[in-house]
Amino acid sequence: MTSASEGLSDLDTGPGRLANRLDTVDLAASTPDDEQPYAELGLEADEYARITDILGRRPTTAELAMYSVMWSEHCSYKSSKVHLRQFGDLPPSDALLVGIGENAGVVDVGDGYAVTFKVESHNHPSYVEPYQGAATGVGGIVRDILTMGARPIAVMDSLRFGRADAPDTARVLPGVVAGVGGYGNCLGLPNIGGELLFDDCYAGNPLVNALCVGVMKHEDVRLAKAEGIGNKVVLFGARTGGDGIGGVSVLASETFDAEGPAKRPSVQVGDPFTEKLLIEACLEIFAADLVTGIQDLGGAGLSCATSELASAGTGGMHVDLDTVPLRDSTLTPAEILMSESQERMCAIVEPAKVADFLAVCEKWDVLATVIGEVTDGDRLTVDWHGERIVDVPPRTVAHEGPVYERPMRRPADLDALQADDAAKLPRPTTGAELQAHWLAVVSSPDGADKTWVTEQYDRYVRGNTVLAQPEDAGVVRIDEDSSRGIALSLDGNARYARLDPYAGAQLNLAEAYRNVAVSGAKPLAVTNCLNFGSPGEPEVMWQFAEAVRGLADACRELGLPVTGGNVSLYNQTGDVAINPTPVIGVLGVHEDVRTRVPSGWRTAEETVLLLGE
Amino acid sequence: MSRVVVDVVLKPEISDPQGQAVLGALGRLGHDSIRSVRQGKHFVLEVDGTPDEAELKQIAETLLANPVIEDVELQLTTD
Amino acid sequence: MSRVVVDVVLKPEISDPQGQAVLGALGRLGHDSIRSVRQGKHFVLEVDGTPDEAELKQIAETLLANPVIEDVELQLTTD
Amino acid sequence: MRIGVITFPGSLDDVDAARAVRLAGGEPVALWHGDHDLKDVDAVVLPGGFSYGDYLRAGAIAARAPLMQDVVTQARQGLPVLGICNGFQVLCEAGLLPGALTRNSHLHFRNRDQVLRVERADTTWTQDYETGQHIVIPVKNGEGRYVAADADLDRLEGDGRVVFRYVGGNPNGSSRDIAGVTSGDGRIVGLMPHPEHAVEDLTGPSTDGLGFFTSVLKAAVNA
Ligand SMILES: Nc1ncnc2c1ncn2[C@@H]1O[C@H](COP(=O)(O)OP(=O)(O)O)[C@@H](O)[C@H]1O
Repeated sequence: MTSASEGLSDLDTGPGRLANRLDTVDLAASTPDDEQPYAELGLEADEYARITDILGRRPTTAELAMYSVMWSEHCSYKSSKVHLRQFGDLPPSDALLVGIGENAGVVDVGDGYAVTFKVESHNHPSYVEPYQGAATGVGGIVRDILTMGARPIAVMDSLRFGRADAPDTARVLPGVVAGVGGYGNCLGLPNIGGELLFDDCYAGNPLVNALCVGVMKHEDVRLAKAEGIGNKVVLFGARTGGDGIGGVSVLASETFDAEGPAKRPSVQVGDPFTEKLLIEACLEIFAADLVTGIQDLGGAGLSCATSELASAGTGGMHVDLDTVPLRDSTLTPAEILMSESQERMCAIVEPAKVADFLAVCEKWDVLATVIGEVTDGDRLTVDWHGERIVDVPPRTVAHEGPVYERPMRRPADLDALQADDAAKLPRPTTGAELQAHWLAVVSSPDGADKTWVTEQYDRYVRGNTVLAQPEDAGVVRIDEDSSRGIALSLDGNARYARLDPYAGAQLNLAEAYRNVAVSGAKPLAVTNCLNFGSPGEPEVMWQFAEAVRGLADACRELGLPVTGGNVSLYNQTGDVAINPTPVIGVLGVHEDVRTRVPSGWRTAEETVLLLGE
Repeated sequence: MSRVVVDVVLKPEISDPQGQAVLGALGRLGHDSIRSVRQGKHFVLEVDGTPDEAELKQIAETLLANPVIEDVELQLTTD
Repeated sequence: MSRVVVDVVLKPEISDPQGQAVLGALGRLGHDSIRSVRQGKHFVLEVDGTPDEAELKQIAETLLANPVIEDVELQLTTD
Repeated sequence: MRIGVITFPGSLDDVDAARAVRLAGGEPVALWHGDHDLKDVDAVVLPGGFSYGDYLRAGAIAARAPLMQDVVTQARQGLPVLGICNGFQVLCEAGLLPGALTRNSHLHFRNRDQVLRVERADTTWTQDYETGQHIVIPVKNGEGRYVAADADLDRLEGDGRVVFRYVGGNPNGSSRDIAGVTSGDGRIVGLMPHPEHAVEDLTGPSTDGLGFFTSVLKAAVNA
């Protein structure tokens, strides 16, 4: 398989292209028949035809790069969109301040406070470089929360690996745990819970799902849109390097197979220290009301941030790519647009506020550069060395990508699987057999003590953690005077989902809901991370559709909105998909965290009651 | 007995936040002539008998470094 | 421009759990001829103009290493 | 009483330290690493966190911050200073306290509720405890292994400068179970565990950490 980055380097030098000649909009118009390596970049022939149609000419190299990353499964949700609509169609909830579609949903938790939370996957990068993959996963979700205007206040992580005794688990697990801890601890975010499970199906494709939650006042909610003609586009945070180029399409949207180091590394090294400074700088910038719109740079980097900001806004946008601070001067313009270098943000700032904005960044040692402005009209344009290399309608890049109704088929083995139930297993008949059963159950790694993991996470920082491990839900105080707080639980059960994705997703939701409720909180909202195999497999698509339908139906029943989430497809090794793994997060509110209920027996002679059937 | 030194450095295209932080500190301390700093790892191995270069290379490249993000340099000195 | 390499190693009397862990892993992988491993830091500095050796020595000994626990070695190469 | 809490880039437990000062009855004063202004405080707390990402060595870069020059000067003249975790690392790097803090012997970050024995109840920061008292406060660090040459350790012990020792398990492999040390005059104290995380029943394993902050307030009154 050709990686996207190899495909890209062909772009400027490959056959059919004038070597070393910058591919401008004018050139594209005058050389309509030049062949372009769209397939290597992961685009289908009809997708490429649609781009040509939209532009009325062939795309330039830079435009092709932008479309290819933004139309990848990871960024466009092209296979999952038709199903996810069910979440948007749930009855409106009074608690929902900002719904699906923004970086993260926002929920009213009372007293003027709003909470935003979301889970995201970083599965494939964590297999390639466990420490950095997991670390940058945490970094990415924290920036999503920050982007909404909130101060991030806690993280959680849901992890799945191959068998506990598999040799590769010994490589991947410690690295992932150290990465989650290394990044979260350094940001000063308490880890308030998560999961650690083992199954053969994850041996070549571990799952690393990270959740972040943030809090703000209602009036502080920020959105990702570019408004106000003449307003400046400011890029701030780390310099742009060659890392992660093609990561979006190769690492997240294609079946993973280890093929050794690529020319441009598709793995990034996280810098939590820079992210911590970004957080503090952003919060100061929000408090001083210095931005009109803001977006973090995640997958698809600048391509994503500029096109999404412009697409959601009222006008167009122009960017001068030469102004982007680089770590590597050899990057081509297409690479700069695709780079996934971490710890970067993009803000829209009124000209009169630019000086103050830059001053806050300087105080926190954060590099900030004006790279463009909001323009009249409705085009996103990008210049390089004075020549136009991108001229596109931003909506077509960011929000109007392809949408597929993929074929679906109920797995052929499902009837047999469901029929083969536990009642058929032989019962232990002797004491020795019973003992063996009991030992097998208590020694299961899934049920084992999780202290080895949780001790590597700081749960005390910020001084507001009311409940964390070993509790079923994490509880955090958000106001020291009123003792108002929130509860969160993150749960998944892939075996249930494998047996029946509809009921399995519902059971997952019910578990997270119960965990939040028994802490004494009122459940308010749901987020999710849907980890599945390849959407090209009809059986996988069926599992996916059923899980979404189950989750949506259960949310309707419980009266909860889904505020956002993440879809991770292509989780498979060779032809074999992982078990369908929806991971569900439920957020609840505590009017007074002092009344929270911890689990476990506390004092002698308590009465034990069993509720339910 | 021989001594083998293995230096593990981040590939040039990979960002090096540690080196950046050191560079920043040097600037604040007035050492303006330092233009860049990269930080890597330095391993000193003591090996019994004559070292097997192929084996050492394999150790360096698979255990001491992650080739996805790091390069290695090997130096052998026999006493 | 010159290149300065600074290697920082733990003083011999300070225990090195990272080196120990590597040695343990090597043993488990069957590399029995490795008798000891110590892990240190490796810095590569790029310096404008002719480097001032005294200044570099001071940087190495006071910032890059903590003399309470570490020793340094400096190597200069001018291009 | 005004107790300064320094924020370095990457400080994390500065809000917690300020809260602890407040709960103990003092007035927390925010200090900025890049200033040369100690704002006439009566004592200073260097909080936990990852100053400068703990890159290079934990505390190494922060120890060279502008405000640290003022802290060093005034501490040598008797200003009480408490270094918690990263703050302890900064104090060692700045030469205000002996020894060094290195990578935990098990190589992992470790967060747990830790029992400490108070070895010296006559420092500025520990006079509200009893010698030999056991207290429970959280420990959380990746580079908390206290080391020094054996002769230096002997001297420290001889001079009675070990203030806290880990009891019931050493969380990071520190030499001689040392969790915290003091300057010769008992006014500068550094320790790896976090007293500021044990000041409220709701959020901490105990309220045993409050004593640090009530101790210094007393000292300031009596000064
Ligand atoms: N990867 C993880 N990250 C953070 N906390 C975790 C992780 N895995 C487990 N935990 C926490 O450890 C505790 C025990 O987990 P677990 O054994 O799964 O409990 P239970 O079976 O009761 O859900 C819980 O508080 C859980 O939140």
